[in-house]
Amino acid sequence: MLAARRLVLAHLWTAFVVFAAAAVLGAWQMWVRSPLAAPFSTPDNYYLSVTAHGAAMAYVLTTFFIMGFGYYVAETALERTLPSMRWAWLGFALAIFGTAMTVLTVLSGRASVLYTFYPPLTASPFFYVGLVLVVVGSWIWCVLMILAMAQWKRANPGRPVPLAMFATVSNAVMWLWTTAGVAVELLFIVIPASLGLTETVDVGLTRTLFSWTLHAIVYFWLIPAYIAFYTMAPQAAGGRLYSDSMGRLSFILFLVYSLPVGLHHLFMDPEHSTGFKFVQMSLTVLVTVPTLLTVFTITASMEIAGRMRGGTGLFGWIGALPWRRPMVLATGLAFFMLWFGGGGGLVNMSYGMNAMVHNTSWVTAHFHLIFGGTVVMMYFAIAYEIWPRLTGRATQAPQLQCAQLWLWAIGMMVMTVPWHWLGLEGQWRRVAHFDYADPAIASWGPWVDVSVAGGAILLASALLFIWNLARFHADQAAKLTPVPPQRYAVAVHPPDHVPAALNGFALWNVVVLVLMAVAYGFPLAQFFIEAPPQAIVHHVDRAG
Amino acid sequence: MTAVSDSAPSQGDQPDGPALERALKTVPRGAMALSGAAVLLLLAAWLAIYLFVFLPRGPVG
Amino acid sequence: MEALDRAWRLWVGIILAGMVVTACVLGFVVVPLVQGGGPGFDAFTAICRAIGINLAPREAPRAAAPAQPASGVAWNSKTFGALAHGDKAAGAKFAQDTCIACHAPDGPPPDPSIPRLAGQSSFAIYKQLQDFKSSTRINEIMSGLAKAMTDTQIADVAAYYSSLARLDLDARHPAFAGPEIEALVERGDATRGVPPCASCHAATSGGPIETPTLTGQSPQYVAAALKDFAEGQRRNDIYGRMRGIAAKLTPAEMTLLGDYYTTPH
Amino acid sequence: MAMDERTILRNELRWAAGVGAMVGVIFVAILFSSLALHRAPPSNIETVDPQTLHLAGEFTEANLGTHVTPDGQVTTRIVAAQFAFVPQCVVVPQGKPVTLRLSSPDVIHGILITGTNVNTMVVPGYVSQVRTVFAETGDLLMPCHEFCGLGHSEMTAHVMVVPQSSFRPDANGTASCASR
Repeated sequence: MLAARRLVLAHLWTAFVVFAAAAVLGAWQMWVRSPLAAPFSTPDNYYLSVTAHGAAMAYVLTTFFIMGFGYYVAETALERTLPSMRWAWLGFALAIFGTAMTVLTVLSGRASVLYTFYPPLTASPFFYVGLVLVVVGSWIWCVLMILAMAQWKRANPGRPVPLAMFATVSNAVMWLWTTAGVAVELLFIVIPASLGLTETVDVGLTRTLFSWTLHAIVYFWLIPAYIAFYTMAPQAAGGRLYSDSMGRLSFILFLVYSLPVGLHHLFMDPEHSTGFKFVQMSLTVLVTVPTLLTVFTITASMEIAGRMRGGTGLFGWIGALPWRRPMVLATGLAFFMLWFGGGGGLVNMSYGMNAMVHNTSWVTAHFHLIFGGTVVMMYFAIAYEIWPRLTGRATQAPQLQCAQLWLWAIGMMVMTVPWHWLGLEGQWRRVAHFDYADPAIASWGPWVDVSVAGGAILLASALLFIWNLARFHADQAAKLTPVPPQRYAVAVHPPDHVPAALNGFALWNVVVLVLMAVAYGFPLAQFFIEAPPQAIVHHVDRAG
Repeated sequence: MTAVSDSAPSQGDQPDGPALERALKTVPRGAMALSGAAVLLLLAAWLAIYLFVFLPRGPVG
Repeated sequence: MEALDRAWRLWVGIILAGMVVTACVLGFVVVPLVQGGGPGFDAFTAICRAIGINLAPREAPRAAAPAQPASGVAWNSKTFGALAHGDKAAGAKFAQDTCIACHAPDGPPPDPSIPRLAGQSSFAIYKQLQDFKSSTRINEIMSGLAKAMTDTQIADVAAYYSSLARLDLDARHPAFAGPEIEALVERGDATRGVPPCASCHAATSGGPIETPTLTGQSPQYVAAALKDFAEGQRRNDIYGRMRGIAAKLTPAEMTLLGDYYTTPH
Repeated sequence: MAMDERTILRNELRWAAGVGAMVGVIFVAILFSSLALHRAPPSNIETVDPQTLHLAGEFTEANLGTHVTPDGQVTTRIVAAQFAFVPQCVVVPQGKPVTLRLSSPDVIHGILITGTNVNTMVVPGYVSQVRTVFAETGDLLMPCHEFCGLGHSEMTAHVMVVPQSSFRPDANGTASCASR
């Protein structure tokens, strides 16, 4: 049994309980903004719910899952115990305390500013401080991951770090870079404003700092899914990883290109010039490369498995894959939804084309497909994969696990296909209720109704997921003796040696630094060269 | 493969040498075809939106 | 291995520099030069604009009508500073002599058409007095009184009344005004483009700074104020937002909104 | 081994080249639309004090709406404030270049105009400027698309695109929905 078993379970259960609650809110939000009459429908409740749903999904589910899974990978892939259990628990405690503080503040109605903040709207300081504590907890995790890899490398000189751990550390390094933007925004601008220490904020500066974080955070969420693609899915399918080096290169490219591209969230903003928008658009184009490389490498790995299982012909190997195994099924469904989500993203990043869809339901569809469709789908699969090893109990009903994954994919598609259409029609975002009596938008009603059904299916799937996991802990669950060890996919050619560039991050940190200086140097400096007029803080937690 | 092994928790049926070698004779032709088709479709979809939605909606900037 | 590592560093550097230079040449030179032709920028101005340095002369408003602001109050550090220095005790003394006959600190006003000020937001009191003073709001009695007040006295009085306990603090009694009014207050009416009253007139709304608190207000006063806004008798709301909303309300709704915000008897 | 490491690397590189070509097509199409068809993100780093927006300058109440200069340039000025656009309806001519200029006195807002590529954030402290040509006549919806507070959902305005023949500004060059 794992030494960090309780630590991992504590993180993952926290993540999934919060996820289930946020799924309830999400389904209710779909209902409220539809033509159907929903209970509790006031803007007050709606924005409270959107804030809770966003913060829970984007910050709590992800951070706790990534930390828990990181500890699991560190112990199983490196086959050694964590550098410090005490610090790991301290990080957990900080994050739990921060989560509780944030959740209670949101529920009290004093933080309805959505999870993306939007200063000069300013919530109760407890909301921001809680989130900062979650991030500080995750920084402890980052240090532990980097230390774990360093200790392993010292003990195994010249040997390539196992891919799963290499990817985990790439994520830890990226997260330290990523959180710098939002941390500066919160600590130096937003929290002082929320405490009443300052009366004004430089809105352009806060938006730019948040954009620093806003794209790379998505890759922070995504990397565990890619770890599963590279190191778990080929194994589950009974094949081999096509190329270990391509895996390393992809994770490095994520680290390098996910950061200097955040300005593409501000294409429609007046405080940045076309030149820097263009440069960051060009770099965003390159962010598609690691994903497209992954698509090929993983498809080839699956093809190996399919052919070894007797599949023939150009596409016959697809049918030969063991689709009843949750990890394999989830990989297929995740790639399917990644096609739609990635396609939507291609439109978003296309410079002028962003004007066609910015802040419409198109964007909501895009990130639900990437986040819900790909990221969370693989979180499910990872949970099903590692729960037997965490609990020492056997999977009882894999068909229920597969049904849950299918429900999730169907619900996600039913919800987001209408959103794409409505987005192109101009349906704007963050609306508590639409006036469907207006002839200009009356035709949207049925589409929104369809997406409500999608939300309901997603909720059913989320609850079934919790049920599936809970069953591992039930008394009648069969004990596994011995508990099978976690095995990660072996490459067709397992590497003996890899270049230092593919075995560590020293070079890549320099690259990130250079790219960030080019991409964000002047766009941030301009606010200090000639400070623009400031906007008055609008508190949502008190009058005035 | 039987249904039982299909649904067993994936302990990783370690691939054996000859089967792997046989598979690698054709791999990655299928992967190239499948992911190639997906990417081409993606490009087609992007171009369709570019030509038929974006461009007709007029200049901006 | 050493040679391989050097090769990696070299190629990473070359590829990276190539991409960044290409993107910069396109973004800072080619695109602005070609696009600058439209608005008629010269090459230097166009490139500076692309970097983020705006050299183009600021476009003067072409139909510059003389500014007739609805209110002369601006929410800036100067105003906040004046309010922060508002002296409650001095305000109380001033109110004792001038205000409390109509705006009692602890009871209803003698006439229901007079607003209750105890517990009102200091920002709202400050703005209304300044508006009376600058004649952007007119009232037989108040205009004269406010004109005689100094900025300091206005801040003091605002500090004094906002420090008092509001009468019947929580007076949301939807049953009294009916579910339709409750819906208007909490949900607004999208069909008419009326935002919820609570989106501005609630303690945690994060709306405009100057928005007054309505809870516990005299019903006649609320209904009359709405009528004045609707008819344009009163026009000191910045950017006419309250005039716009009030014009969309029916007289019956105005009366019921007054009832909603007051205390049942 | 049937396939050595070099073959795998070659296959990956071949794939990467194909992917690069596909991304290149998209990049060139974006560049073309930007250079030749004037489709670019609106970027006009121009500051204005949000705290005194209503007191002086371009965005005082009397200056808002559509104005035509004697040389025929059409400029529409709109203030986005919690929770209304001022004015709530603007009129613009079809088939002529129109410059939209927006600003906010309070918090972040944003606009899109349905069926067009008009889209911009309205950030307090800045003038957001969008140049466009409206191709079709009609009554278009212009909602606030960024969360600005509890009244965000009701914050919508209308853009009436009228044929040039019925776009008749008054003697001062002002055109409004009512006078059209």
